[in-house]
Amino acid sequence: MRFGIVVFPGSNCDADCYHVIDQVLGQPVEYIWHQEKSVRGFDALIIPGGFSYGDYLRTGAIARFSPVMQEVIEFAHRGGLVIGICNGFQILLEAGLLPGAMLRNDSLQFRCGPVNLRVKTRDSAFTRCFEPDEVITLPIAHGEGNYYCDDETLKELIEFDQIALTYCDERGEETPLSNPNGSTANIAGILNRGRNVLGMMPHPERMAEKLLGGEDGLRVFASMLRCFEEGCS
Amino acid sequence: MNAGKPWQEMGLTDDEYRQIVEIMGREPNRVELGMFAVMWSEHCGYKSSRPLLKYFPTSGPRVLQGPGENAGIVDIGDGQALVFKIESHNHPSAIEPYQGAATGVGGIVRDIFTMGARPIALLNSLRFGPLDDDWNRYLFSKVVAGIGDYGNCLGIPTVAGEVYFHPSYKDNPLVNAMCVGLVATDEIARAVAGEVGRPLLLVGARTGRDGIHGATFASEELSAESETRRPAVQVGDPFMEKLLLEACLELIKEDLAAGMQDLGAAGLTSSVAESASRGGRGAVIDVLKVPRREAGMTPYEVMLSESQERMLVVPREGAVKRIQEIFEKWGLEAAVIGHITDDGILRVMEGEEIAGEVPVKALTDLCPVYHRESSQPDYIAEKKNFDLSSIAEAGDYNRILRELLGIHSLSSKEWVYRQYDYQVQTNTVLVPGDADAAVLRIKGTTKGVAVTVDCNSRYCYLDPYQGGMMAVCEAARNLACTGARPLAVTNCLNFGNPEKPGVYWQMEQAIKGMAEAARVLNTPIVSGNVSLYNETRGGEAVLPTPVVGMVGLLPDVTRRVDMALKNEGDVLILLGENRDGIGGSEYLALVHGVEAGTLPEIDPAQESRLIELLLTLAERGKLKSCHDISEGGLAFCLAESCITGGIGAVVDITGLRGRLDGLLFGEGPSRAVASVSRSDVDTVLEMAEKGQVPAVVIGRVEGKRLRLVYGGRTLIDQDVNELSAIWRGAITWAMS
Amino acid sequence: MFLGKVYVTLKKSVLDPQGDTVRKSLHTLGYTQVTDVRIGKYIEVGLDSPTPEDARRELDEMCARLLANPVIEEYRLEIVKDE
Amino acid sequence: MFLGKVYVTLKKSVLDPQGDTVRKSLHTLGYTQVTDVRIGKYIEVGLDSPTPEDARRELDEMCARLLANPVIEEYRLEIVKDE
Ligand SMILES: Nc1ncnc2c1ncn2[C@@H]1O[C@H](COP(=O)(O)OP(=O)(O)O)[C@@H](O)[C@H]1O
Ligand SMILES: [Mg+2]
Repeated sequence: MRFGIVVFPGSNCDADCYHVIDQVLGQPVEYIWHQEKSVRGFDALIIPGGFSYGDYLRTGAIARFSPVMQEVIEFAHRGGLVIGICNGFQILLEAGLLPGAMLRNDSLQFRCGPVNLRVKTRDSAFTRCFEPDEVITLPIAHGEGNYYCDDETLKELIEFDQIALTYCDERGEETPLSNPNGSTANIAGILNRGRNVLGMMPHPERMAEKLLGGEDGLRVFASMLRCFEEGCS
Repeated sequence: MNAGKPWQEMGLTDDEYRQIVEIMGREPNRVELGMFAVMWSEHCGYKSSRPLLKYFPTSGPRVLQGPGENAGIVDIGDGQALVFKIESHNHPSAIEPYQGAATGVGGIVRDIFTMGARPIALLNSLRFGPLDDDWNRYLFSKVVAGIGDYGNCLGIPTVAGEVYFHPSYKDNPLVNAMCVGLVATDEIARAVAGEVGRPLLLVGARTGRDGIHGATFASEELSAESETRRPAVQVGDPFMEKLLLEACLELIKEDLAAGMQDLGAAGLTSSVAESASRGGRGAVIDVLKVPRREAGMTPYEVMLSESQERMLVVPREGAVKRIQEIFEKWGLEAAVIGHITDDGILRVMEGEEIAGEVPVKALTDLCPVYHRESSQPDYIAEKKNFDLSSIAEAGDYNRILRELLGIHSLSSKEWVYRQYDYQVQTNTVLVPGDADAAVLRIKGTTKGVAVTVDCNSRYCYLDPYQGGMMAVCEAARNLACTGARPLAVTNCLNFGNPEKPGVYWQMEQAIKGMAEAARVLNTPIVSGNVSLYNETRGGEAVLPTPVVGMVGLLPDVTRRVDMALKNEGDVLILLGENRDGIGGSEYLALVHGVEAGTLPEIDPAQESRLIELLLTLAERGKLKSCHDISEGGLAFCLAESCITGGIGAVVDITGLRGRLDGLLFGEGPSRAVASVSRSDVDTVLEMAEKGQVPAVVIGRVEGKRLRLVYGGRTLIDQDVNELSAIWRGAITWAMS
Repeated sequence: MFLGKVYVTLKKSVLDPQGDTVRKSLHTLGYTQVTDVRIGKYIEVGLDSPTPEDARRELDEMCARLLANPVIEEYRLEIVKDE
Repeated sequence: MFLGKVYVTLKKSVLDPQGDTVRKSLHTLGYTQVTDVRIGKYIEVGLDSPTPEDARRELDEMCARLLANPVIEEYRLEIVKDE
């Protein structure tokens, strides 16, 4: 399965994702520079974390105008697998591939550290290696991860089972205290209606090796691989 | 003011001005004078500290680069090396804490990638006045945010640091940032001027009026006046820095640059002079070719601007085109602003006009050096003679431990490091809070690197020689506790006004102490920075604060050791000779309100034996956890290991000699507490004996409470969760 | 030459954590007369457009495309002559 | 009830990396008529002050103390009646 990692000026988790796909998952992977005008030949695209364009103006706002993003959008519309992590999630929101927007963390501070997450649906290319409602641990590292959408949108997200991950406590309860950034409905990750695009604030690539504290994150990428091998759309 | 003596306003003395006139053979013009003023400032010229820095041991089998370059370099085998340095940004942070701290990080990162290394870790050492004051809280929160935002944006993990609060730092916080980079030994880039005729390329941000005279500013005491005449504050642009970083590393990978020099203090003046002086060459530059941010800038302003995120590149023969391509790819502008000449003169042109002409060597090598007067300040004897036996020993030890856990200098720094991305680059194996040092793996090898910064400034105040030794020993011990062999040191000497004999004496003593410890521990000092004139408005010097940054190496990173107690039944062993060490302790300050006393003796040879033992134990996988004893003493050390492990311990210290408060809270050096599995106890004790390190079993891991017993009497009995809440919550609570 | 001034504010329905925090700290400082604080962006754009009408139309387009995010923000703009 | 409007801008001599980056990206989007972009804050403060003069004086003080950073920023304010 061929992975492509989109690199913007200011991306800084690109190499981390590359390492996981290449060294841990053992799949072919290549960087895609933001000026590229084609994403042909890739089976899945990763929009990595970082600070594209310094996060100036609004996170993800400038990156989404990069030439490659038009290709990413078309790739997604054709059903290709796209995962946006942290800044990648923010870019997908700005690009309109996912609904909603990101606000500053309610603490007004950058937050780095492990969080508990509840896997809300297994029905996606990114979560099939998890148990239903399993509680997993992944790290976050962001200043603007306070997901916002209006009530209408939230209703639809729920109705169409698009909420992939929520912040929760150790027992899986989505409490205010376990919400690190003020996110609407404790949302940490959402899917598009077609279920082939995932945006998530936590960093799965940082929890993909035992040496670094766990492998819950690897299962996100493993899910994508399984989906590909089993011939999902 | 000094209309007739403009040099005074620029921070030069009459005598220095006379020397300049002599060198020049004429009166310098304003541009020339400005260039001398910044290059001969304390900050750039090290005129007070140079005679003392020569005490430092700087070489060793692993040292590839000692002091003198942008950063020091040590070999870590397999064709790899670590490049590292620490630097202060104290004065800018006092004026504008967010930008001051952010640009401090930017500056140190440029020092590292200028040498061809990819930055892999950031550290910081911070000092503020107490948090019960609004202004101190403001400074603290803005500095932390500035450090975090800059490093986070660059994608360099901030993995370790230290924060202390003391009234002496009230008007003059200390903000020291350290960066560690990884480089292939055959890709190390050193600044060489290149041949005559080679163009000089200026890359990165446009030049504005920011920070003009920042270097001289950093060399003065802060006063109400300096606040008004301060230079326009530098604003950091981490995004620009990230582009520069990636572009410059590409240049070096393709071997396109003969020399690279970042623009730091003293801006273009310093970087051009340094690039030219290395080859014994000269340079000519045209200020009109320097891309500007503001209209109407004079040659003086262009030459002295300290706008951030700029880099000077001397290309290899025929490489200009490829270099331009790379910069273009990263969206950066590169302007040819001049070229290397053979006449040893730095010639500043404004178009056709000569704006200034100065011999390069005069700027870089002829800065006067001052052997300042040194004398032991009066307070030293008085504090040392403080009679510790006059202090009542009895006390409510439960309460004392709880109060110590809540002291902001000692409590958890999670409020700080949760604002730092400490995991980006996916190498951080031990994250902040896990252990005495942070540990990073090196991808593609089995190796690990440990990093730490340390300085107990109260110790340095009471006895700067001992304090200097202690800073080096503690840093080395912190590395060894994780299983890493200490390799080499960088340091940032934060002191008051060196023209005061007492301050100079503090610095001299601290340096000698650091040098001695570094020699015994075989950890040469390969880079550093000096920040003087750190004083309160009232003219009181800050506590002497020689911050030590150290790097260490683990051959097998899977053998790293953290400080959390692990399993019920594991045995606790106190390693190192027990000494009471109340003098200068936190306990003394907290309970008795006294910062005084004779410090516990420190012996680097003894420290070295402890370190060797810890390394052997770690390598053989005998340590389940290890934590050194420092501020707060044995009781505090145990509490931290219980808290991080989420498990209790039962400890009996009946066998130890000394007064009880000293046993619990004394800060005698060269000690650590390890937990080992029961089956390993005998082996560990044997190995300790062989290593000539005293070792005693003091207890075991058990339950949910920390209990300390002496002669059948329970001194401390506390619920670990409650201790945890105090320790973890203290700073957060103060900041909300 | 024209100067465009853009005021970007969060929609009323969107929570403004920054504004709330500032309001609280103003109260702490004793400014209890403060009932509400909302924090937005103020963007100045220098425009080399032929007429003020052109400048306005172009700037409006920039706002809609880049300067504001319609999911959470509203904007308002002004054009003044700049010398 | 009054509404205070505060415009906080970076001093002219202070680098505005955000504005520069936005200007470049507007150029990339084809808006080459953009000569300059500066990004500041726009703050709305609801004030329960007796008179507009009071409101102005109080708000001015808040700006100097908290809302603007005098080291790098300047501010300007307006008071309007709010219903
Ligand atoms: N300014 C800071 N930046 C990052 N990490 C910090 C900072 N201050 C403290 N830490 C981290 O918090 C932990 C405890 O720090 P400290 O109490 O100074 O440790 P020690 O006494 O063992 O040197 C360490 O992991 C340290 O690296
Ligand atoms: Mg320690």
